[in-house]
Amino acid sequence: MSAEGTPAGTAPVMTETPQQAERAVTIFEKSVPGRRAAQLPDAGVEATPIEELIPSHLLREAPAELPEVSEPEIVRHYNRLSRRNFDLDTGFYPLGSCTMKYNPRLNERVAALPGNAALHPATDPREAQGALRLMFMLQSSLAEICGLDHVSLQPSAGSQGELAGLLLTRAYHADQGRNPTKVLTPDTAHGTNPASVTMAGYEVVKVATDEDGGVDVEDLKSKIDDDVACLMLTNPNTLGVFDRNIVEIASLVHDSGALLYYDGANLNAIMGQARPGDMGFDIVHVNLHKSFSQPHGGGGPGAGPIAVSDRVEPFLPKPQVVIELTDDGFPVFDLDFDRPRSIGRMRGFQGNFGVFVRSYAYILSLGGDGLAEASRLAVLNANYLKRRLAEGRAGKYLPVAYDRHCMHEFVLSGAPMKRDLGIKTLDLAKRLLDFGFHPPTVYFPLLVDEALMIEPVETEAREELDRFADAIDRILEEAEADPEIARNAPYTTPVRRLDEVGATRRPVIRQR
Amino acid sequence: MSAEGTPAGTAPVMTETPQQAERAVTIFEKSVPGRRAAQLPDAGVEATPIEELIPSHLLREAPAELPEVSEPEIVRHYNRLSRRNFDLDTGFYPLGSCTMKYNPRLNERVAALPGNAALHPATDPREAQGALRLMFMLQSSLAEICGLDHVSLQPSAGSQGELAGLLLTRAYHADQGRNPTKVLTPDTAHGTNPASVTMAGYEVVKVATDEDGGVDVEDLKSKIDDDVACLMLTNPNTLGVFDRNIVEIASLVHDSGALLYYDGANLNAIMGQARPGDMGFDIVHVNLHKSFSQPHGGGGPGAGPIAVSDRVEPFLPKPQVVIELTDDGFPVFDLDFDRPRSIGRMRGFQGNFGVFVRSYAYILSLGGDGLAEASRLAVLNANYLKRRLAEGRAGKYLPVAYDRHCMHEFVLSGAPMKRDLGIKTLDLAKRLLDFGFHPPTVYFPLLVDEALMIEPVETEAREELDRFADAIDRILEEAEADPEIARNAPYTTPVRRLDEVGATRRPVIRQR
Amino acid sequence: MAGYAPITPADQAEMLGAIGVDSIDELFEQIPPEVRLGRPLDLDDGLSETEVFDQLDWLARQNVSTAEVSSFLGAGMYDHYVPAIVDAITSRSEFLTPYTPYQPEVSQGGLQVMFEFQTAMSELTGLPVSNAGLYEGPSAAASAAYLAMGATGRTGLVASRGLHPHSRETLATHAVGFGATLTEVGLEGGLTDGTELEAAITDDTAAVFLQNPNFLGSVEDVAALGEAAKAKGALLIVAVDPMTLGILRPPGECGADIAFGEGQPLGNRLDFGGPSFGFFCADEKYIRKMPGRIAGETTDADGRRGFVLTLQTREQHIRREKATSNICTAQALNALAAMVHLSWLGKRGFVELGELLARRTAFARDRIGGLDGFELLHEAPVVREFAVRSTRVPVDRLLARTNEPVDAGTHAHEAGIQVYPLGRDYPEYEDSFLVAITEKRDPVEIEGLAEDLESTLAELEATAVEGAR
Amino acid sequence: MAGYAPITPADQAEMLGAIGVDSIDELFEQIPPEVRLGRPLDLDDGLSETEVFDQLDWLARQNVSTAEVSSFLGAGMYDHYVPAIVDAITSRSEFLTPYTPYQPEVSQGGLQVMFEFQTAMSELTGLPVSNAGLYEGPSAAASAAYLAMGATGRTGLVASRGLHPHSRETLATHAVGFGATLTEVGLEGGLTDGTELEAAITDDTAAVFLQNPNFLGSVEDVAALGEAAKAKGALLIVAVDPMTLGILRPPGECGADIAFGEGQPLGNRLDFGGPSFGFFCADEKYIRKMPGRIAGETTDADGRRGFVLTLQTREQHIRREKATSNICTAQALNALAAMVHLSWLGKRGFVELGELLARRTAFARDRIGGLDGFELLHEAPVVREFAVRSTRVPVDRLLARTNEPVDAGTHAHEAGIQVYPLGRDYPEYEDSFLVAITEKRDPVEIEGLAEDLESTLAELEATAVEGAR
Ligand SMILES: Cc1ncc(COP(=O)(O)O)c(C=O)c1O
Ligand SMILES: Cc1ncc(COP(=O)(O)O)c(C=O)c1O
Repeated sequence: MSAEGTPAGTAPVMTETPQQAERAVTIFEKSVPGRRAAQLPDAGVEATPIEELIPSHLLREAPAELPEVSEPEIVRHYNRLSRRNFDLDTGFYPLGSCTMKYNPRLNERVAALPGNAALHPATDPREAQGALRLMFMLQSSLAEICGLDHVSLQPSAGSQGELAGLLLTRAYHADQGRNPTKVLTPDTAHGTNPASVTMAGYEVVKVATDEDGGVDVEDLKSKIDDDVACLMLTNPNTLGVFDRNIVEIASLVHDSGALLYYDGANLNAIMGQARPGDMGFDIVHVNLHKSFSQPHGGGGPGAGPIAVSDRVEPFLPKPQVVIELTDDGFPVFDLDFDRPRSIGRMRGFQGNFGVFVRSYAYILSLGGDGLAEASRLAVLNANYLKRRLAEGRAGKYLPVAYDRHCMHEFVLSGAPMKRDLGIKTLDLAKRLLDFGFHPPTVYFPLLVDEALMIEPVETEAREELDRFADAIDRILEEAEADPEIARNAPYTTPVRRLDEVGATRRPVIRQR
Repeated sequence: MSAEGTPAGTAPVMTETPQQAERAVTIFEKSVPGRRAAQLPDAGVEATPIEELIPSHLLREAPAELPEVSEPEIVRHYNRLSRRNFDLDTGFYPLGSCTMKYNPRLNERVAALPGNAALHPATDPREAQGALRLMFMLQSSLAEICGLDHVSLQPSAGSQGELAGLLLTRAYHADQGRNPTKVLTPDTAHGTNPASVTMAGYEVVKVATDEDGGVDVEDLKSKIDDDVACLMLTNPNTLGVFDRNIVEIASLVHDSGALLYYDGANLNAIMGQARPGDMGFDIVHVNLHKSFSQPHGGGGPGAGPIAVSDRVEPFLPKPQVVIELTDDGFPVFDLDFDRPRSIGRMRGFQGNFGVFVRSYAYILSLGGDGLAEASRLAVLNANYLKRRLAEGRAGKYLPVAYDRHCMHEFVLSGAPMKRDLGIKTLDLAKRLLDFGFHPPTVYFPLLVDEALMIEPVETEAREELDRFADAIDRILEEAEADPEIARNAPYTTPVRRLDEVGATRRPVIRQR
Repeated sequence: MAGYAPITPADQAEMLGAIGVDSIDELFEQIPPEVRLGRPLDLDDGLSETEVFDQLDWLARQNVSTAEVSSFLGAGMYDHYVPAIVDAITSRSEFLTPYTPYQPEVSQGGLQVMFEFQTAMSELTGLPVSNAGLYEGPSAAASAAYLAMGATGRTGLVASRGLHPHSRETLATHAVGFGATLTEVGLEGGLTDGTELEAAITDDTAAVFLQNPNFLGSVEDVAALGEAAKAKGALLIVAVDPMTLGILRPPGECGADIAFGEGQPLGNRLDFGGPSFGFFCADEKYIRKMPGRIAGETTDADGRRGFVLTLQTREQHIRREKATSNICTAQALNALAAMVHLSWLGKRGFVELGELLARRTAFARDRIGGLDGFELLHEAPVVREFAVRSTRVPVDRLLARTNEPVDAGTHAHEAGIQVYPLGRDYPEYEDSFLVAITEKRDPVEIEGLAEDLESTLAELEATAVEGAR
Repeated sequence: MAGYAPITPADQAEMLGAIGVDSIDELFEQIPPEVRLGRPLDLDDGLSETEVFDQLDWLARQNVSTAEVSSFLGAGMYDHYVPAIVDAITSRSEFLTPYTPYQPEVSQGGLQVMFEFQTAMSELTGLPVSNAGLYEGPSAAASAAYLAMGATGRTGLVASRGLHPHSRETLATHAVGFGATLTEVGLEGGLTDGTELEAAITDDTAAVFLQNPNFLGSVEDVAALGEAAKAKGALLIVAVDPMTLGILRPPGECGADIAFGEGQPLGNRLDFGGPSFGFFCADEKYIRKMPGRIAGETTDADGRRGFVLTLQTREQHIRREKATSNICTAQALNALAAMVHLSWLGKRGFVELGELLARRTAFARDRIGGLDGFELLHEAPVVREFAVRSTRVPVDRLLARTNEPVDAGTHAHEAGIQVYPLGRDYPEYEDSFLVAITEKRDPVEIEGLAEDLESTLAELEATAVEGAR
């Protein structure tokens, strides 16, 4: 412990926080030969030597070097590790484009009911009616929210939804005897969009952004032709603004014979206000771990259901959840595998059901009005914080990238701060950690220099937004006096700034 | 944030840890008019004005000033608060006489099963067979462990078990037409013993401790007479040593017509090794939150079942769980209220059933051999740590109070440390906090000057004991150089040393 | 290696070596051989986690819980919905696994929770002083009696029969130790008989116990009844159901010196009766006579706000035989659950819930009181529970159960009507039962109860006629 | 105020004032009126927590889960016992609620878990490089194909029919986008047909996919089969069931270039098929071609050990259209569950569990293969799952269910036999089904399955005779 004694009443001088003093030790390093946690039931059958059951050349010689630790040690290890994470239940987490909204504990409770958690995916549908009904009702709810009638819950996350959507696009065109080769994406698109395009065998063509933050319609016109399979849009886009020309864009795209794809990561801005289907989109993916409150889990699990228009429906992945009515009008749910034009499976079994339970519970809790209100408040919070950051130092050093009312998020540029104060967006982000805030998304979208992408979400209190704005101001004030403070931040986190370059140069990615 | 910038690579200078910088704010102070978390179902019946249902002079005028906060704010508030606690899953917690053993999470899982957690206490016994059977089996297990055939699970904790035991003693004597007025307790007894004696209407008479750490038999002889209702013993006692004269003591007590009461707080030392019943005890209380792994919950809940001999059985509290066999030999369990000589109820309903479930799960997990082994390892750990602390500085400044093999815990005296280094046991305890350890029990038992009572329990690893011994040595080494360090400790805890005297002088015990 | 212990045989050998003994047995030699248990305990061997789970799961399925059937059981513990955040917070190891906050510097979480809890209970009861919680309701009655006797130097205890039978029985048990005499006062029309009460109070009466709502569900006029106690210098002690305090006048405004109660309805699951907690609030002048833990606000060496256990000179570990109570380990985690639930309900939700209970109860009381074969036991105003008399068949037949043990899965069908028969506690009301309402019992379920009562009565009368033939 | 939002009407008014607009609607004016939804969403209104719980509890009770019946379903996901500490740890908000560790200084918990997980999977598979997890097993197959095509510049994919049907279907779906051609190789005696395999591999074969144990439960001789792939310079990609790796030779020692699999058996509940996770391990030379997140060790500014997301130049947020994969949000929490479960099993427990599975499976296979009316589909060695042929009645009749919806409480009785019919995936094995074993299925339950099969067969044949009369 690096504390020097001092007379009571005066604070001690410390060079490390208690957490910093506690060095990282892995569970493997805590292993002691002979220790164990698990006691297994005995087999209750003859203890035949394994070699008599399986030829020895197919057997393992040396056991895997898993840790040897007792249960109390495991619990302490992971409890202590957990405290080295910043989480949503600790403080403000305005990570742009990620919709870090509160994760209701009710959803965890219902997902854990044995009828859900212990349900085998291969259970006969007649014995999984509750699960299939829930999936069917979630599909219907998402269809209503997206304004597109047909939903597949299968994709495991947004990026898999994108890939599914692009494979649907391919199947749709092929069905028409066409084989376009290009997919248009705005330069503001999230990285998963172009990556998915390539994996779907298409060529990415970038479309420029106009001064209003929307798609540059002229550029679009110049690039759209019958070799274009689809245009992928996020609307509101990653600049947090709604594309005012969406109607014109949709008709341009449709006239060319292409489909319009909606990246639903930003759906939290418009629930109950406007629907992608009504804007002319043919395919939408929804991130249940964003707008629909599935916890982010430190990087998943999530789910990326897709909603599509009639003309795309025949190609949806299989199996699909379907409803039939018995003669006495009683609904029975089933899995339909008999879909000849389907693109097939994107993954195993029926998708991330546990996520469906949570999101359906969320939809039931809020209801239609509640979802609409959530979007309204998300937009209110974003515009309020944007306003607060337009004042004083923030206004001077961190101008908003496209100055108009934003939707649920907005993007600032740290360029003037870098120029005038000599601290980068990264430095600001790291210094925010010392103030107990998770930084916004940084350096994205790419077309904004030194970008800071801020999404406050509806579940944050106004005081929290004010505290965040004040912290930004304090940091800029500090930087005016001494930029080194931010450049060397953070100071109080479990570890300080980490050497990422070194990590990549000599990768150490497992315990040796 | 009180960190000064410094060139990267060199540590910053901090005057406060991040947690210290975060000042205490209550949930009431976070209240904002109009905020809320709960949405209630609507009544679904006529909204009659309450005054029409209940006369208005019986109604409340102003609502209670409960906080107005949203659910995300509540979760953050209590999550952040929780991190201001040191807990057993964070580190070593050798609190003497409290048996801070690992709390298996399996036990929490089974206690939470709806059949247990949602079972109403007034459920017809024929519809609570599982619960009654569990209680019956726990009773039988405790009877076997204590060596006394009859068990009541009713008492809510050890101290209520003591009071129940003393009321049983009274009933027993009254039944014999006797009315003794005194209860003997050794000067090493825990505070609850004398307190319970008074509440049972008896007068406390102290018995001295001999140089071996046991009851001073001569002093006992001089005090025991037919006005003594019982002798309360803890064995091993709070010095951690087993009373070698237990057999003689028991006969002295019984010959005088008194009963022998066993304070089971230290049962973790002798499970499967020796049984209070076999030592001649008539009444035993067991702390399920100590030897039987019920989590301590920051100060409860616990349970203090009592086991008694045949002659005391008729007076046990009611109701009692009983078994009957149906004609076809099928066991049926019931609650027996028809116990004319019973002392009656100690509390509401059937006791802390949720605690019974956890402790029964623990007993099933370990089994008879496992319980015996747990005690053996608890004694091994205690003697090992005692040995480590007999070396070097600790040996010099913190001599063991009674130097013989200990059982599951041992007591050191900080008197030489205070004399030679000028730091008190309290200072040592506070400095241990900076090293990430919970201190032992301090200043108890009372007859040891500057006492430190150390109980390492069987679920701690040897390395942990070594780290603790090393920390003690480091602290003494520091103190040799500069006693101020310990005197002003702790430095790194969420708050530093607190003014307890001021708190008592002007008590502020609620939000104003 | 067993019992979650990390000590390997190799560890053991080295540790024994360090200690300087050859075996662990050697350490046990201090126990005289004649009292050593020379055999293994007669208990089954230890089981794997999955086997233990299965056994306890099987047992749990033998119970008919409120998760399986629509239950109108109350009598002091109520089937309220416990919000999910309560489990999420109380299951955090930082709250679950530490012990009493003897070291305040590393226990600020638990101590601040106590301080917040004390504030909330003080707000609910309208009394300035609250402790951090006791075991449960009935034993809190005994603690109150002990305080009153100490404060008045008197030995008489007078209790209304409206006080929970478990509280009265617990008082009686403790009275033997306290050297107190307990007198009961009867009920009239569902309410404490004022004249009988006045007559029962003497110059040696230390305390008068009332309950509001009383055990029959009736709202008592505590202020009026309390005057008799005041007149004779006895303490007025009132047991309250916390969930009714959103709408009922708090005891502190009715002249109560002490208010206590069963805390279960606040964020605690039923757990077949425990663990829950008891709350205990009193007038300022009793602050140094309170039982149990109390957290107080203070500052640290650097002037930071902090919390500590305070007024500890009341307690057993300091005062020993002179302590105001023998309580040590209490129910801290249960009090936390209550605090989270109360924060979740909040200032408005807490009142709304009280109103919801009163309105649904009025509906249920009309519906069930109106069935033929049934009538109300009394007409006194109620909040969340009421008493019904069965006029044509004995209650035990109405609530008869098969003696078959409950079978997992199917018990829903075998389960009887879930109401509380009054006979055991009140022979005088042998023909009556209590019906309790919570926000989980909606009008449809209430209708279901009415129909179950009707149909069961019909069946019984049918078979009776059969029998007569 | 709705949706857990803390914003009061008063807050709104002030915030709108600050923004300088009169209403929230004004902020939405940027959405062209013609695409505004001029009506409320056609969804029910929001419900209270207790009502939502009741609805979902009711739905959950319509399912026949492994908590209700003894299930021998497997086919890639298995009913293992998940120790309680897994839930205790994964439910901690510090693990549950953050996102991908973009800010390593405040994400050391999650990053170190990834590093530990990578180590564990590398140990299990015997391959040096592991990522931090993918979505689930089958889509990991697609990721492997994508890597192989990039690494070899070839377009052919060859897969044994022993590979999980979902993996083959997922490969086929993705192949369209990848521009790959997929060839299947049949099984012979429960094992991949070596000659057919060799014939199927060409100079354009990018990868050969095997599964071990294969979908029929058979242990393949991966090393032997793999040689054909090596010979033609194709990558050998092996799908494995992690729970068998305690006893089976790891793919890394059988010449596999890539090993992947479904992670559910490790600490993840069944959840009707997800969320779980996929694991993905490879040879050193593919480290910069891996899909998904990878955590690496490094040091901080003061020299402290720390962990970061590394080799990010592979990923979509940097490389965009040139990324090695499009994956972003993955299954971090599920990988944590696996790591906790593996730590709990430990070095020895993990082997013991593999042995337990092999022995109980041998017992079950003898017992059920020996019933008349049933025979083993193949004699190949197995670990934890085996295939049985029904020789006298069609499998669909054997497993027939009533079409009645499941009724809460009573479904235990209606439930059919819980084994996996092979017909849909393997028309050639239409007469067969799979039986899977875990440590939760003890010999008594296995005996129960044997009896159910016998009695059901008997009933069917009896009714058949009836029908014939
Ligand atoms: C705009 C946008 N599109 C797509 C994605 C990808 O979604 P996922 O991470 O669920 O694959 C994200 C989120 O990371 C996103 O912000
Ligand atoms: C020796 C001893 N006796 C009695 C008690 C009282 O037990 P409880 O706290 O359960 O009332 C304790 C524990 O605090 C103790 O250590």
